[in-house]
Order: sequence, then C-alpha cells, then structure tokens
Amino acid sequence: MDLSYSDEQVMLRDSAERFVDANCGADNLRKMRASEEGFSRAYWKQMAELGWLALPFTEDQGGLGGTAVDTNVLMEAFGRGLLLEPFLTTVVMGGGALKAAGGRDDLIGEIIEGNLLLAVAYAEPQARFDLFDVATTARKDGDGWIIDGHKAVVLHGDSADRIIISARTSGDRRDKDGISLFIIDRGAAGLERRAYPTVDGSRAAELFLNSVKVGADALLGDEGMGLAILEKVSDDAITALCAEAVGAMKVLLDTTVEYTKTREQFGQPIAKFQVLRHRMADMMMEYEQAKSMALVAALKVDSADPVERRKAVSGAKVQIGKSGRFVGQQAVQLHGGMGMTDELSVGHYFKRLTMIDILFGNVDHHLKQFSAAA
Amino acid sequence: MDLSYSDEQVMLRDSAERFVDANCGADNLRKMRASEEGFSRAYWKQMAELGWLALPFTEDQGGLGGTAVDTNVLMEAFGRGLLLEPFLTTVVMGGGALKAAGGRDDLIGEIIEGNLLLAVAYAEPQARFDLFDVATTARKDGDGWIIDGHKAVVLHGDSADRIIISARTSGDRRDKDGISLFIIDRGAAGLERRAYPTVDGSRAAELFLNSVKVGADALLGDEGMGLAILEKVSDDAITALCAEAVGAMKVLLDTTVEYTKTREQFGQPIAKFQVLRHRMADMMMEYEQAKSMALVAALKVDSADPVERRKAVSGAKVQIGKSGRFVGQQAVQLHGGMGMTDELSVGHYFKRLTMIDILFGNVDHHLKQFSAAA
Amino acid sequence: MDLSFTPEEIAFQNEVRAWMAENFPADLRAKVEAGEKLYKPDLLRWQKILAAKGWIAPAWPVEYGGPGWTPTQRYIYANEMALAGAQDLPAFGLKMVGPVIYTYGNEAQKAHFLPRILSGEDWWCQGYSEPGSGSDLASLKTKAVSDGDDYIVNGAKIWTTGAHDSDWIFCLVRTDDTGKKQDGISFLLIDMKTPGIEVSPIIIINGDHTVNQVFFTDVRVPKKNLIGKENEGWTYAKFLLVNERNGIAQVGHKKHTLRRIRKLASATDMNGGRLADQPGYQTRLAETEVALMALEYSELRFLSGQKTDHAPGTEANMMKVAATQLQQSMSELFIEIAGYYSFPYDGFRDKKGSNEPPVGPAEAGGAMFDFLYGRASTIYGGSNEIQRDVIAKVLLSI
Amino acid sequence: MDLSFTPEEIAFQNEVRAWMAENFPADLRAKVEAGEKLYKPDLLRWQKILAAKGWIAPAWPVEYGGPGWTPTQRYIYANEMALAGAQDLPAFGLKMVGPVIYTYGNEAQKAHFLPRILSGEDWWCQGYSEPGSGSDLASLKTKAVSDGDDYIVNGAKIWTTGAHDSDWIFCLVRTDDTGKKQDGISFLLIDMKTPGIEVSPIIIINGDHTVNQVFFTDVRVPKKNLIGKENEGWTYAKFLLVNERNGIAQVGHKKHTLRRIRKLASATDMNGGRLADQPGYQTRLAETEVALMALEYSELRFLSGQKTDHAPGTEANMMKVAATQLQQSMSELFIEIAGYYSFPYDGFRDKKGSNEPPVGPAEAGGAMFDFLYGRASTIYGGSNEIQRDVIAKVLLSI
Repeated sequence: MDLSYSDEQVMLRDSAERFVDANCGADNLRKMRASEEGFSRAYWKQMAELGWLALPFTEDQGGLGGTAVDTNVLMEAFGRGLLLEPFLTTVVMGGGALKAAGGRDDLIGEIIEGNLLLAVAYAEPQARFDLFDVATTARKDGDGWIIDGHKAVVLHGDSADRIIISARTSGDRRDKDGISLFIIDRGAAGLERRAYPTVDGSRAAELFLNSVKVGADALLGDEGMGLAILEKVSDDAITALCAEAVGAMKVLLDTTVEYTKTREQFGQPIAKFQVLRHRMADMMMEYEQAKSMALVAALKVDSADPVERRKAVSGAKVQIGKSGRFVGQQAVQLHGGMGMTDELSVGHYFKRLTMIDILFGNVDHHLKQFSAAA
Repeated sequence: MDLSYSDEQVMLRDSAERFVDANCGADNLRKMRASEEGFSRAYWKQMAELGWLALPFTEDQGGLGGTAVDTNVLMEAFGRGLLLEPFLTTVVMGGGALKAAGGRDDLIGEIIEGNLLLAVAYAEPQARFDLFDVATTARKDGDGWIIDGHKAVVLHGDSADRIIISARTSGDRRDKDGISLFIIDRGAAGLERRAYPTVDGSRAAELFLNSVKVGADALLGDEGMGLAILEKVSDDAITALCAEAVGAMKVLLDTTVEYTKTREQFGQPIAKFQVLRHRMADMMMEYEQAKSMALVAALKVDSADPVERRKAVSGAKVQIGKSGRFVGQQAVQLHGGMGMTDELSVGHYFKRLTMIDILFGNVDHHLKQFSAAA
Repeated sequence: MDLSFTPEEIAFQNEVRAWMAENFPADLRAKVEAGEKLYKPDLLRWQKILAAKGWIAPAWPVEYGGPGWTPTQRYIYANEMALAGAQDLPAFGLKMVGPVIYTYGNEAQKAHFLPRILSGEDWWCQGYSEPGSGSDLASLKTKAVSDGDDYIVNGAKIWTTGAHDSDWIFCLVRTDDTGKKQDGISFLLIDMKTPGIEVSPIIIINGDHTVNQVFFTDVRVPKKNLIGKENEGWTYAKFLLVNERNGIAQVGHKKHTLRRIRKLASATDMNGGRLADQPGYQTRLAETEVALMALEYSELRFLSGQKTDHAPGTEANMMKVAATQLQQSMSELFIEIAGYYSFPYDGFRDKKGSNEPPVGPAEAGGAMFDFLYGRASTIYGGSNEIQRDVIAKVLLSI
Repeated sequence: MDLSFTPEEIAFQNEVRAWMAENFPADLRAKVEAGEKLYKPDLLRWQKILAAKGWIAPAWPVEYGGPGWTPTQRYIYANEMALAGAQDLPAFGLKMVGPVIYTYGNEAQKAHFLPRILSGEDWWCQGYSEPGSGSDLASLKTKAVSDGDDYIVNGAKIWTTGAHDSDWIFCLVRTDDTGKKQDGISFLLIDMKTPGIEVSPIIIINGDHTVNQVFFTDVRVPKKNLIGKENEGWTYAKFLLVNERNGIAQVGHKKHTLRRIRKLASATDMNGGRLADQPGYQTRLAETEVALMALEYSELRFLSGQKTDHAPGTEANMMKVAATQLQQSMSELFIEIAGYYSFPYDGFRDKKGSNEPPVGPAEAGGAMFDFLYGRASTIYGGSNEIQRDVIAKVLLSI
C-alpha cells in the first residue's frame, strides 16, 4: 500500500502546472470568453504535443496507458489554471466513450493527434441528472438511422467536430435498456445548434436533431446497450472533475490566505481576526478531505466491484460538492467586495466550482446514488 | 396586531420566575432525582395554590380560561428553573385530553385542586413518533373493556394517580381510525409498571397491561375517535415544550456569557476570543428565532385552520430542535471540561433540551409533517 | 398579544391589494415572475405611478408627502407590495437621504430636494464606502476642504450602486482629521454633474453593472449642500444606517420568492416525479419556510417594541444576518430548480436590444444571476462578521 | 500509488482476523455489541490475552516487547481489532508513557516499567491538565521542589481519566518558574500509593465515573523517577502528545460503529418502514459514511508521508477535528435509533450487582451514555478551537 505519487506523476504534474501558470488563469479566461470558440486551438495543439491527449489511451491505441490517477494529475493542474481547452469533453468523455464502445481506434488516433474535438450530448431538458432519461429517438432507416430530439447543455457542443449522442432505439423514456450511442458530424443535415457562453467562462450548446440521418457506422457499441457506456463516461468525468475542483480549491485557499495577510481593516491585516483564521482552517480541512476523496475516486473508478466504484465516485462527488461550495463561498466572503468583482480571479474559480457541483449530479443526487449502492 | 405581553402575563411570568428561582434549578434536581417520585409534592401543592394548575381550563370548569400564550408564560419560567413537577403531563397533556374529550369536569376539578396527577400513555415500543401506531387493544367486556398491551416511556407514569392510555378498539395497528382513550387507576388489577429515572433527572415508566378490566366510564370521548384528541394533546404539549426550551436556552446563554467573562485562558478571559464571541452571537440569534417560533406555536395551536396549526406547531418544533441542539451543545463546549460535569447546571439544561428535541417527534419527523401540510 | 388586524386594517389591506392588481404594470410583473432584473427605466415608470397615488414614501411624515399611515398599515403595505411581486424602488433617495434631509436638513434643502426625490426627478446614490475602508466605514479618507462658500472635494468612493444612473450623491467626507476617526466627518450632497466627478463601472461576478467607483478631483460643492453641522456627519450617517436596516428582513419579498420556488419546483421533473417532492429538496424547502416564519415573527416582535433578551439594540444586526443567510439559501434552491440550465449565461455580452429568448426555461437564467449577486449580501452593509462583532460586543458587556 | 496489500500482508490480515475470532472473549464481544462500556476488570483480562500473544504493543520496538511489524501491518492489525469490536486498551501506559520511557528513560526505568506496562501489572494515568489550565497546558502550577534525593510535589491535576483505577501517574510538574511557561517543566513518574495523594471523583453528565481530580500534598517522589532532564519535560510532553494523536482518527472503530448503526437502523421500525430507509436518516447515514471515507484516506495519505498542502505538520490537528466531529454525528445517529428509549437512564444510581435488564432495546441505553460522553471529544486533548488556532498559525505564516 503506497499513496505517494510516482516520479512520472510528479513530472507530469510539474509540466502541467508550468503550462497553466504560463498560459492560463483568470486573465486568459476573460480574454477567451470573448472569443468565438471560448478556448485556444494553439494551446490544444501544444497539449497534443506534450502527449497529454494520449494519456488515458492504451499503447495499442497509440496512447500512454495512463490510469485514472494519471488523468487526475493533469486535471488538478487544469483546475489550478482554469484551463478552458476541451480536455474533459474530448479526451475523458468522448475518448472514454470510444474506448468503452470499441471499434473506433481511428478516431482515438485523431484525438491523440489533436485533430478531433468531441462532445458528448447526454443530457436532455427533462432528464436532470438521470443518464437513462432519454427522449431522443433513433429509428432504423435502411442500414442507418434517423435521429430526432433535443440534447441540452452540451459542453463544447459548438466547437466539437463530432458529437456522441445518446438516443433511444427502443423502450420508454425512462427505461434503462434501449439506449444507443451515435457519433455524428458537426455538419450533419438536420442538426441545429444554439451555442452560448456558460457561467464559468466556457461554452456549450443546445442541439436540435431534426431527422438527422446517419449511417450504420455511426452506432457506437451494441444497439440498446449504451447506458453502461454513458455511466462509465459519467464516472470518469466525475473523477476528473473532482481533481479539477481540488486544483481550483487549492488556488482559492492560497489566494485567500494571501489576501487576508495584506488586506487591512481596523488597523491590522484581517488575517489576525480569529474568526477568519478559523474559517481558513476550515477551508483547509475541507480541501484536504476533498483531495482524499478525489483520490478515492481515481483509485476505484475502474474497480470491478460495482458497489465499490459507485461509493467511491458518488462519495467523492458529494465531498467535492460540499467542500467546493464551502471553499468557494468563503473565498468570496473573505475577499469582501473585491471577491465579487470580475476583475479578481476568485470569482472565476468560485463559479467553476459552482458548476462542477451541478455537473453529472449535485450532492443530493449522489447521496442517493451512494445510499442505493450500500 | 400587538405582540407584547399583557400586564397579567407579565405578573404571571414574574411570579413563576420568583418561584423557580427560589425553589428549583440544578441543585434541586440533583436532590430530587434521588427521591422516590422525582419531584416535590409540596411544590405541587404550592403550584395549585398559586392557581397555575387552573390556568388552561375554562371558568365553567373552575379554571382561569388562559390561552396557550399564558401556558407558555409559565412553561418558559419552568424551563428556566428545570422544574420537575408534572405540570406538562398532568395539566397540559392529561387535562388537555379531558378537555378535548369532554364529560369529566370532575377530574379537571381535582387537577385544579392539586389532588390528581395524570400521565398520558400514548407511545409504544414500535411506534416511534406516530400517535396512530397503536398495538394495545381494548376489547368489549360487557359494559366495560379489557385492555392488553405495552405502553412505552410514559412520563411520570410511576407517580400518576390515573393514566390515560390509547388503545385500539378496532382496525389494524397503523390505522388512523379505531383508537380510543381510556382512563385507568394506578392500582388497576393487571397493570404492571416498571419505573425508572430519565436522562433529564425526571422519571418515567413502562406500563404493561395484562387484561386490565375497566368500566364503561373509563372511555374518554367517542369510541374509535381518540386520534384527534391525541393529536391535540401532542400539539399542546409541543407548544408548551417549545416555551420550556426557550426558558432553558435563555439560562444556558446567560450562563455561558457569564462563564466566558470570568474564565481565563492564555492570560485573558475567554470572552475576548472572537471565535467564542461569534459563537455566542450565533447562540443568541438561535435563541431569538426559537423564541419567535415558540410564540408562533402558541398563537396558532388553537387555530381552526389545520394547515396553519400544523405549520406553526411543527415549524416551531423544528426550530426548537435545531436551536436547542446548537445552544445546548455550544454551551457545553464553551464551558470546556466543566461543562461536562454533573456539578455545573449547564449539563442538566443541555440534557433537558436533548430530550425535548426527541419528545413528540424530532426535527426530521416534524419537517415531514410540515411538508405534508403545505 | 394579538395577531389579528382591525376591520379598518383589513379594509386597507384589500384596498392595497386591489390597487396593486390594477396598477402594477403587467409587463413589469411578467419580468419579475421570470426572474428578470428591473433597471432604471422600468423602475422610474413604476415610481411615477406610486408617486401619483401618494404611496411612494410610506414612512415619510405627512407634511413632506407621506401618506400618514400607522406602523401596521405600513407593514400591510410593504407585505402586499412584495406579494404582488413589485420590486422595491432604490432606497437611496426614498429611504436613506430623504429621511436625513427632513430630519437634519434646513428648510431650503427640504423644499428643494424632497419633492424631487418623491417624483423620481432626482435619482440618488450613496457615497459611503471607500477603497480600503471596507467594513471599517469611519476610516474614510475622501476630503472636503473649505474654500469660501464651497468645499473642494477630493477622493474616491467604491461599491456605489447606481452611480451611473444617478443625479445626486450623498457623501461622507472628512472635514477634520485631527480627532478620532468618527469625528470630523461631514455629510455632503453633491450634484453628479459637477465637473471633476468620474464614474468608473465595476463589473461583478454575475456580469452585471450595478456598482461603480466614483472619483472626485477638485470637485467644488456649495456649502449650502452640507447637511446639519460640519464634522457631525457621523451622527446623520448612523441615523441613516439604522433606517437602512429597517425592513432589511424583506419578509414579503422572501415570501413571494418562496412561492415562486415552490411553484417552479412543483413543475420540475426529477427522478420520474417532481423536484418539490424529492426528499432532500422537500426538506430544504421546509427548512427555508420555517426560517422565514422565524424571521417574520422576529421582525414582528421587534416592531412591537420588544428587544432581544440578551443584547438589546442589536435587533437590526440579528435580522441582517438571518435575512441574508436565508436569502442565500433560497437562491441555492433556485439553482437546483434550474439544474444544467443554470449554466447558460450571457451576462458578459451586451444584451441591450437582444430579442433572443433565454436558453432553457425562462426562470433559469435569473437563478444564477441572483445566486451570484446574492453572495454580496453577507458582505455589504457591514459584513455578517461585523454584525456578529456588534452583537457580541453588546452581549458580552451587559 | 497503490491501494493493494502484498500476499504476505493478506496472509497477516487473515491471521489476525482468525486469531481475533478465536481469542476475543465472547462475553466482552457481546457487551461491545450491546453498546456497553468495558471497565478495568474486562479490559485487564483482554490485555493479558494480547500480552501473552505478544500483540499488546504494536508500535513498540522489538527489544522492548513490540512485534516488529511494518506500518502496513500495524494498520491492518488496528483495523482488524476494531472491526472485531475489540475496544482499545487504555492508552496511558501502552501508547503514552511507554514510548516516553523507552525513548527518553534510563535503563533502570526501562527495565522496571516497560514489562509491567505490557503485562498490565501497572495501570497508568496521565497528570497533565490542572484546574484553571484548560487548553493552556503549559500554564501548569503543580510544583516539585528538590529535597535531597526526592522531589516534594504539591498541587492538583484534573480530568485524570482512570486515576481511581491506576497504580502510577505520569505528571508534568513545575521545577522552575523563572522563565517562560514552557520551560521549567519536568516529567515525573509517581506511584499512586505514595502518601499525600488523594483522588476525588468527578461525575460527568452521563453519570459515569471516568475522570477525577488528583490532589498532591507534600508527596515525596524519588528523583530516580524523573524522566530525562529536569526542566525539559515539555519536550517529552510534546512527543507524547504527538503519539497521542497518531491513530486519533480511530477509523476502524468508526467503521465498526457505523456497521452497528446501519444494522440497528435497518431493524428499527419507522413510518411503517425501516429507519434506515427514511430519506432524512438515509442521507445522514450516507453523509457519515462519506465523511468516514474521507477521514480514512486522509489518514492513509498522511501515513504515506504526505503533508497537508497548506499547513504541513498540522495533519494530526486536522484529523482530531474531523474525527471528533464525525464521532459526534455518529452518536446522534445512535440517539435517533433509540428514540424515546434514549430517555431511560440510571447512570446516577449504583448499577453494580444489578441484574436488571435495560429498559427498551439493549442498545438504547448505550446511545445516550455515548452521546453525552462524546460531547467531551471536542473539548479534551486540546479543544477543537485550539486545533484550529494551531492550523491557522501554520497556514497563515508560511
């Protein structure tokens, strides 16, 4: 039993931290949120060159065979830097879906090269956090399929070259069977998108599928068996988001400590006030517990035991939700009025943590998942 | 609209506070908990002479026609003094049941005189907080009834002269209809009791009814219609307990403020530490909110609108549970090791508040009741 | 002790309710119900309607244009306004500087300013906070130096809500810095069109432009715009802060918001049922409603003249803490309704003239907007930490 | 990074588990499962069994009687012990003064005391806190004055757990009061049978007699019972406090308790179903389990040599706060199981020799007993407020 990072993991962390410290952060975010795609293609290219886009894929697939812990090393650094590039959607989610479905190592190769951006359109307006609540339908059309429906809040759904969508090939809206995954081109006829910025400075889109025709090869994995893949994608994404949140919380704590040591009120630095000191001690403890649970998720998300995996991933999401809320809200509070401004970085980290709390199910949702697994 | 006390209420409060300050408190409790009945018959006589036992009864019944607010004036003082005498069980609960059932003004007269102690045996081992969960049965026996069952944790069940019990005259264990109330003598053949002290320094008993025979006149109110009476008794008792808790919280806050101003650590009174100062500010705010909600319960417990009554009473119990827990636990914490001793009063108030939180349903139970009424 | 209204009060309540139903403009009502914020043009329109009715300043003495209501009538009015969804008008003129002027101002000031406040002709903002002063308000440094019949003002104010929309600013300025910091402060009324004033927007985390910095460079202010006596401004400032805290609980508005939450949560799918019926959400909703009841009756007790038992005089501080915590937890309930649809967010793009419908359900955008803005409520007006300091000071010294 | 055990470690785990099943006395197991507290006779019996096996002091060096285990083995052992329901033996001899003696004691002290600690022949208590010292431990006033080959000790200790059951006490005493308060403290071992020692029980709010005051009046202590050097006792005291905090998380015990809670809540009626399935209770149960996972992996990270990111060196402080909060919320879950049957309580009557069965379900009495006792956990060993002070000091100075 050994819970320390390997030398390789330390190197990966250092290189990722160097990258985000040099390129990312709140200033970059304010610049990028005014741009068309909301992130930098040049950075994406660099990330490919650094090998990061290859990390979770097997050596057969041209990847590096990294574990979930390795991915989390990267994600923690990305969280520290408010990195905007679509690593989560393309590599973790899109790549994860391709890996789980099998048969499309060609596309994985393109991801690794940095030539393919993916988005996974799993949510629907009525579904909230239930992956199986799918009203979008795909009906047979010769060898291929015709897809109709509305996919909601697809992260990076505007810039993605291809989109993996869940659609129902049989059963009723909330059946767990009968969900299939399809990969479609951004330019497919009948695919309308409404793109918009999101509160964290990134971008997403509503996708409207109006009789979108796809070929037989658009089906990923077995017909009707898509839910298990979605669940794995969701768990991998949660695991990655937990690490990202840990990185963001670390910055907020550092920033808050620094700010309170310099900001003076009533003739002394506010870091001298015991109430604020204890608040920061609590923030620090929340951070450490979040970090422990992010580790649990990474260590167990690939466990063969479904109860162990569920408890680890949902437990981590619960902890991240609570800790992120506390650390984020208190960071704003301790920055006072300045914490409310767009100018300081603290609000941007706070907003990202608020979004992470909701993504793939909030605290309530995962407490219920956790209890159901017991 | 006027939320201030009348002159009469102020006089009642002052006289009750004088009584408990002179006679009650933690020292009295430590002495009394070693006694056979756990309270003082002499004090009970004095309370009768002061007219307090007559307070909630109508003038026709020989009472003073007091409102729930009047009763709460007394209960708040009793809470301040950790008063041990069976006012809640005899006057509020027992007397309340007789009032609601009607027809037994003779017994109410005896209560007022101080000659009759009552207990209400509503709980059963399996029932938790559901008043309608009654396994005890009463079957017809000529004009009278034969009662069998086990009533749990009957407050003052050992000293009461008569006991009002709920028993099922028809239906299944958790049916809301078919519950009847009977009043039986302490010496009834087949009534076994196991008496014991309770954690707050008072006493209770398990009652085992083994074919207890009672006459037709033992039935209170209409056959099968006992639940509505029990619910009213429970709501009146909750209202009174809320006021008692407010009185107890007030003492804890006073005591804690006093203690922290004299107790020195690191060369200064601990009341100088900002964290403890804010903690006490929070205790004070919890106290004030609890006081407001106790008032809401008293003002609305007799409302004709069942939703208004339910929200007021259950809402108050929720608030009292939360505030009492916070104030009680923090009072112990701020007293440090001394707060853990039987010697100081703080632990006794804390234990009483802990018990009040559970009595007639804890926070969870009443949140559910509150939601169901919405 | 009595909760009930007199027949006259009930008649008044019915009158207010009927008038509101008739006169609060339907388009504004629709915006409020959709969680949209109202800006100056909308608010000014509503102000003129209320002013014409004579209901614009419930607490003002009759001689200055108030309606002459009892405290209970004012309570009823505020409650009915809120339940009708009418957003409060900005407090700076009507509830803050107005009362200062009719209490401490001279006859000329009263005659000039009060009617213009009532009519909405003058829109006011508040120059209290300064960069660096934070919760330590009295540490302010903006200086006013006497120069004949004028003061010359130099300095900067921050977090000035609505400065970009305002005609006048009331300012605390330092006219003497030799004594302790609360002394030597004066209360000045300054025309925002005076040369040397520069307003610089501060964009906050919800993307909105509400607050500003205001810079004063050799701004010439006639001495006739000094309220009361020089160096005694702290007295008027405190009077105003107490006024500001009256009604801080905003119980009526919170009731209105809770109704919206309940309605929307009952219309929101979850787990094959409704969000409002999910145990976790249902519990928080009930807890919120209980907290609101406690807030309401605490306010009523305090309005009846009761003081807190342990720290008399800190009622407003307590209400500020309780009300802002409640407001924040209500905004979290809203976020939960919106779910994923709390993400779409165009607050940082210019929305003016856009007719695009919101992404997702209409109320979703407002959820994140309000949640983010609401984080300020525990900071401004004396942070909740400061409120607890004040409470503790009284609690531990008596 | 690797969570798994080696085959040797798995074999060890199986060995411990099998041995525990065989050797932890069934009557003690039954008491623990019923929530009863074990007192000295039971604990001493269990100690002798473990001592005979050589497993009584996992962390001690082999030369003094330890089993020579790796940290992972010790982790496995502690976990298996706890999961088997075996209550920890008192730490005062085995985990506190024992390590002090073998680290700082002389050969004679080692030879005399260590075997008697292992065997249970000497039962120890800890003389640290004093009336008035509270969390400010170094302010202690108990005085030891040199008198030939002896010290003469005068003063009082408080909160002395098990003093009434103990053969020896290790004491911090003041041998010099001229410098700063941490200097001039010495670490003395004192035979409880020495004339001039008086033990006075303190009854705590759960009615139990666990702690005491210990008064010293002209107590003569041979200088050979001084540990290390005179006036350097603070060093040894801190070493001991660090040792005390190792394993403070008590993860294994908490897992065992959570299992009991889950089992009992699943067997408890509520609302026509089971308590464990009631949404509110289920939520708190899940939250507790998540908090326990976080505690467990934080401990594992720290055992792997990681430090906290922002305040390195405060790992034990953090664990103390998290563990005690968790322990208190678990005790509240127990109270909820007991419901009304948490009320019956005869802690203040002499129970010895009583064969009366408990009122209500067997586990109910223990619920209130533990809940009340557990309120002390956030007070003793440095209150949680002190722990946060320590964390903040490091956090804000680096």
